[in-house]
Amino acid sequence: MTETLPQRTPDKETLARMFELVTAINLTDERFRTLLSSGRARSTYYSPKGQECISAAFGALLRPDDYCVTMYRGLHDHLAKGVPMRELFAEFLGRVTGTCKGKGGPMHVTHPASGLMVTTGIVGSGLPIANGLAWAAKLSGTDQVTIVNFGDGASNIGAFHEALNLASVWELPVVFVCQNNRYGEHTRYEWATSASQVAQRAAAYEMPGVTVDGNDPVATYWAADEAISRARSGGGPTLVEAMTYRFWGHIFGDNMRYMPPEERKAAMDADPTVRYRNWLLEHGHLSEAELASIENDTLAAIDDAIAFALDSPPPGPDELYTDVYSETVVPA
Amino acid sequence: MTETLPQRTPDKETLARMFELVTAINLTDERFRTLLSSGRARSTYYSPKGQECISAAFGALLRPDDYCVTMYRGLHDHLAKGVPMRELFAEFLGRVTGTCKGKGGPMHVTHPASGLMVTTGIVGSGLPIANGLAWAAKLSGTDQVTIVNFGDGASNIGAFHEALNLASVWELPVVFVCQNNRYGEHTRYEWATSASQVAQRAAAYEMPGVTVDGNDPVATYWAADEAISRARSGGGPTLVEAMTYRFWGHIFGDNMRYMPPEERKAAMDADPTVRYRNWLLEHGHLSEAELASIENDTLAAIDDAIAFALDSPPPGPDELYTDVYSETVVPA
Amino acid sequence: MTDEVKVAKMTTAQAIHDALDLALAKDPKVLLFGEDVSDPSGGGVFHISEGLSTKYGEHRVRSTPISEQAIVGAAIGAAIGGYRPIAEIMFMDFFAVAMDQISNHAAKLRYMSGGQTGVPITIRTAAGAGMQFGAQHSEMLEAWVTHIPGLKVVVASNPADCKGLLTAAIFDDDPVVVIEPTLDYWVSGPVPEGEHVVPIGKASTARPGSDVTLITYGREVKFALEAAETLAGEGISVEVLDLRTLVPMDERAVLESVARTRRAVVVHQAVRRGGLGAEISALIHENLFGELEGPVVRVAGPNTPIPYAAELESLFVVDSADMVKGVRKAVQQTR
Amino acid sequence: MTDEVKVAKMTTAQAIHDALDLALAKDPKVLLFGEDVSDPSGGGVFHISEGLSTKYGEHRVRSTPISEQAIVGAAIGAAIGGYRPIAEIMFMDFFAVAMDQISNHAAKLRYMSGGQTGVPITIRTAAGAGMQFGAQHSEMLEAWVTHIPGLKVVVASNPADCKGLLTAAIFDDDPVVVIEPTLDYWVSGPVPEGEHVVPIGKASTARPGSDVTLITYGREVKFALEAAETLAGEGISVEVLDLRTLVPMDERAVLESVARTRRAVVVHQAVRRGGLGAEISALIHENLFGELEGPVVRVAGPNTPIPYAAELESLFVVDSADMVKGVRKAVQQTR
Ligand SMILES: Cc1ncc(C[n+]2csc(CCOP(=O)(O)OP(=O)(O)O)c2C)c(N)n1
Ligand SMILES: Cc1ncc(C[n+]2csc(CCOP(=O)(O)OP(=O)(O)O)c2C)c(N)n1
Ligand SMILES: [Mg+2]
Ligand SMILES: [Mg+2]
Repeated sequence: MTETLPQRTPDKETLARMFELVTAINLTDERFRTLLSSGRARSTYYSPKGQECISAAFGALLRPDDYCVTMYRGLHDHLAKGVPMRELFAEFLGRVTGTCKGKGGPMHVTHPASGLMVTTGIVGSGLPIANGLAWAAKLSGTDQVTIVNFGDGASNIGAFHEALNLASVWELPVVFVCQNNRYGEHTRYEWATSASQVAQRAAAYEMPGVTVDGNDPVATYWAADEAISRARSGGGPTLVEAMTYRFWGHIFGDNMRYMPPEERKAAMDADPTVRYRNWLLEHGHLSEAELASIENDTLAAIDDAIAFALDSPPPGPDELYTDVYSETVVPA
Repeated sequence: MTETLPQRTPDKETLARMFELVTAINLTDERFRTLLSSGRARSTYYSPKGQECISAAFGALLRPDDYCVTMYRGLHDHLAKGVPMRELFAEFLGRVTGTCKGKGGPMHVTHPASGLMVTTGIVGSGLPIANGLAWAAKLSGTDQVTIVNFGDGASNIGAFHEALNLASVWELPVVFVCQNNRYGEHTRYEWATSASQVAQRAAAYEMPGVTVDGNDPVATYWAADEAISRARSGGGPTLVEAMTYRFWGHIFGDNMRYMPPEERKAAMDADPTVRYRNWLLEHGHLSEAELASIENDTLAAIDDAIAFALDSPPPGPDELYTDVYSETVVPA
Repeated sequence: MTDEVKVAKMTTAQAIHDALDLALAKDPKVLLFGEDVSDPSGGGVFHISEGLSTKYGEHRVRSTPISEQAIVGAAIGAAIGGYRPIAEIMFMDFFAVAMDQISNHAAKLRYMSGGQTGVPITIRTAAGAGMQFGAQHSEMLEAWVTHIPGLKVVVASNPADCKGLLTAAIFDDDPVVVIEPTLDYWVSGPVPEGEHVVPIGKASTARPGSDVTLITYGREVKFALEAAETLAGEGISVEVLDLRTLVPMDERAVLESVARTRRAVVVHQAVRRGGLGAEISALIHENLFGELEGPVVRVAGPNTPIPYAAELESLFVVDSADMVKGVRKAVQQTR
Repeated sequence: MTDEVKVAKMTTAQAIHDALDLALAKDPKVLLFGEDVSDPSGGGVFHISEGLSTKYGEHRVRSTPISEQAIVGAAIGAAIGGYRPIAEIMFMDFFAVAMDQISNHAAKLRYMSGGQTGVPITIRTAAGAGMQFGAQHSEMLEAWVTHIPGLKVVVASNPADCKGLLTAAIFDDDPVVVIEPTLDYWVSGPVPEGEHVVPIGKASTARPGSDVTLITYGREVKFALEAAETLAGEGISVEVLDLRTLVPMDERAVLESVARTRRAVVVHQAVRRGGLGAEISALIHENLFGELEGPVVRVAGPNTPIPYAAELESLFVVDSADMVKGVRKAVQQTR
């Protein structure tokens, strides 16, 4: 898709699948922000808008039994890994029908049936856990791959380092996916990070590291494909850095004053969903009718899921005390 | 000193100073091990024997007002930074005349008067603190340099990563000295560390990194000189990896079965103190009389300090309760 | 407060800003750093330090990478090097990634060095549930830090004390953990202008009373006052003691009050098991056993992680109704 | 124990080895990892796992880098992936570098996932003073972990219980912290051969008595028994209750015993302020206030870091003389 670089084009099915995922993320985000500003629902919300192509590319490649670990800014990863919208949105809204009965919330979505194993709110802490999942798969002799998503800011925390080293010495089937959106909360990448690119840190672990345009689903697809294939075939871990941008700042309600307006405008003008749609159309991969059909179906599914979530009750008071231990209920 | 590499020779005074320090470390270690095996004293003891040239090289270059942070295996660093032997040995033996009144012990020697600011028992934890000392010096506009010593195993812990990144983005006057003795406790370097050399991790922080033969005091001297000068002149941090070997395993009493006997024998046959002595003699830098005089003086000082320590009383019971807070005594 | 002191209405966030501003102005050795604290990165995630890096320079008010060990470690080193650093750890749950620097180093270096290297740092942190931030951004972990000898710990219940305790912490020669109830940042109240110090180690009687002493701290003081008001209507006179400092605790104030009322209720948001309430309960029983009408009642969080759903979260959080129940229980007990 | 069970004399270290060996043999899902644990690296720093990697393979018994966050994280992930990992953290003081994985993840993932992802891991760790290892290698930090909902915590007082509790921990479906008193590794006693399980949550009466209940756990049980013997000579009959499990605590056993003796002394090595003794004290007062002859007496470490000098360290450590004093004090109290 990056016009200057000649590259292979995935098959139509894959292109369509990625468009479905990009669309699902893009439209869900739109709906969510409207829902929250209208006051019809309350949620802690870290918009992933701008980063949708990364999840879509990985989502098109991963199997349901592959493991995914992600973080508070995780809606795009959840959707791309196949977490069902109804349960997912219900979890965001704290309803008993949610993936975690409303007890985890957006920062802690878990859905083992679709391979979404952990969502953490602690920067960088998913990486060591991803190693464990990968180790389990390796010990069991399956060819399951584990991917773990994290931000550029997370590349400066201790857990990142410990995890990449261990993954390398143990040759684990894991893909470390750094979604570099140029900010950690309100702090610019350069202020916090001594490496020009996060991917260059892979060399410290003698692990392949690659930087890719994360707003280009096709480029990201091939980088993801290489990393996933390497992990699946016993070739060990890879660090993939996908360059991207957050359209809506850190958290819903962010004043975004620390983001230069020109920078943000440039990113939004190059909306990756729009670019991808245009490219698919221009190059004849999908017709306007096909694209519109995907969009309509997606929107219908989202609206259904939001209605489901809004109609669902909160967890009952007893839920406060369950799931603390494997025994059913603990005394208060 | 490494015969295959042509290199500059430091001036005689420096060579003599390094020999003094190497001798002090070597002989202290000998005396200590005898003292402990004879049962005349008890101490937690991590022998630095084999690593003496690294400390000597840095010690010959650092000023008293430069800061040093080190760790449990720190006797060589303590001596080279100028911690007075009497107080130092008394601290090792838990006497009230010790640098820390016997309350810290070998793992926690502190002596601000000689710039020895922190000795920690937690692997890697000295590095973030060294940054703070370096930051203080930078803010104060002095040209003090901070060095922090740690092992190869420490290069795998989170604190290492966080500290090197911060030092780089803040351009701190700090030298990270990795004393790579090929083992972390009983585990071989390769089993634990994904980088062939620790120094190659410097690139992840866009920081200069260098590997040097840490058993060659002259080579280490020049590497240290470059790193210290860089820090002193505002050029920021450096990672120096000095290759070495521990003669006596991890801790006094170690059965050392995990160390291949040939490997250990080879290292001991190339005893760096002996090699340096011979080299000084062969190349006419110091005469036998000069060397022997240094050795005799050192031995006398060590024996005096050991006698002082052995004769010193333990801290009185009230010391249990003091120094918890800045207020004199806390209630028990 | 004397008549000369001017008082302004401020939010807690503003009161903290004020304390930081005055401390930075007063002593060039005071430093402030943490994630996002400088102006190019928005002046702190709660905008508390907005303007300070512009005023005092980015060398003194500095944004850091997301590296809590490096943050606390740098504070310790700079303190040993002669400074008075204030390190910000965004949420108290993140103490978990920096506990080694906090416990093994900040708290112990003075002792281990035989008194040579004190560590005059302040660690500011936001804590507490009620914002639907879930299990990893809502904890009150005062029990961890009050169990570590060498640390002092303070928690304010109102904007004025927030300013005064923070100021005391910054100029204290020991490491002080300042716990700031997150939800209180937007709560306002009267705050003395200019330098204002609330001494470390002194509790305050938030409301005098004679039937029962309700001992608490932080955000729960407000609810305790509400509970006391409700109970006054039932003829129960509640004395509300606001601890303000958790270590060193004002044991005298606690014991003096309970000796008078002969009944005590201890309240905190943190989970009950091993919470600070147990320590206070033990302390009171050890000293006043024969004088009590009944055992000390603890009102605290349930022994569960903090749930996300608003309905469950509000059940988790101790409120004035829970305190009313606790006080009634205490009052029903008679020897 | 029935007559059929053979008993062998073993050190605690051997008993732990035995438990690990049997668990690894029984269930291929059991894994053991940590620093130095495999045979090429000496089979553990205390040689406890010697032989196990040779027997079960280095894929199951594996040495790790010095990376405690990575160790606990890998245990959590592998547990969610279907295994029963045992992670070794060499000394409990090093929990400080891994508290985030322990507290924010191992303990909470079951709850946060609404029950979907349990974390059946065991974290083994050596703890306690007495070896002159100084302030950073000697702490008992049970107060930190017992305050974290979602964790279970056990501490054994003898080799047999060490084996039995560890076995129970490994096969428990929740994260269990197993605290092993370092000095006890070299202490020996009778240990049942073959599989031996001591159920989690059950205290044991180490010595029956009628005048006062001494409640303790871990290494202090031995000294409590010595103290009880001494006190028997003075005509004071001490019941020694060995908690064995700290969470979930056997509150019934505690309350049943104290209800009988009407006097309680709680003992631990950890520092007094905020120690688990406070929780036990509060618990007893809350439940038995009217039946007690006097307040629960706490015998615990002073509120200081742990000093290096042998003379100071032995002052720091609670011993049987301290317990004797505590019991005498409890007995003198009469309503
Ligand atoms: C250990 C820890 N420190 C601080 C925070 C607060 N925090 C939440 S998100 C965030 C920024 C993370 O930036 P990045 O890794 O780049 O991810 P992004 O939010 O940009 O996707 C911070 C500092 C946290 N959650 N955990
Ligand atoms: C955080 C932490 N984990 C584990 C230990 C136990 N430990 C003490 S020394 C050591 C080995 C360190 O190896 P290295 O860094 O190479 O230093 P060396 O001892 O070889 O000089 C370990 C694992 C510790 N002190 N701190
Ligand atoms: Mg980012
Ligand atoms: Mg080493």
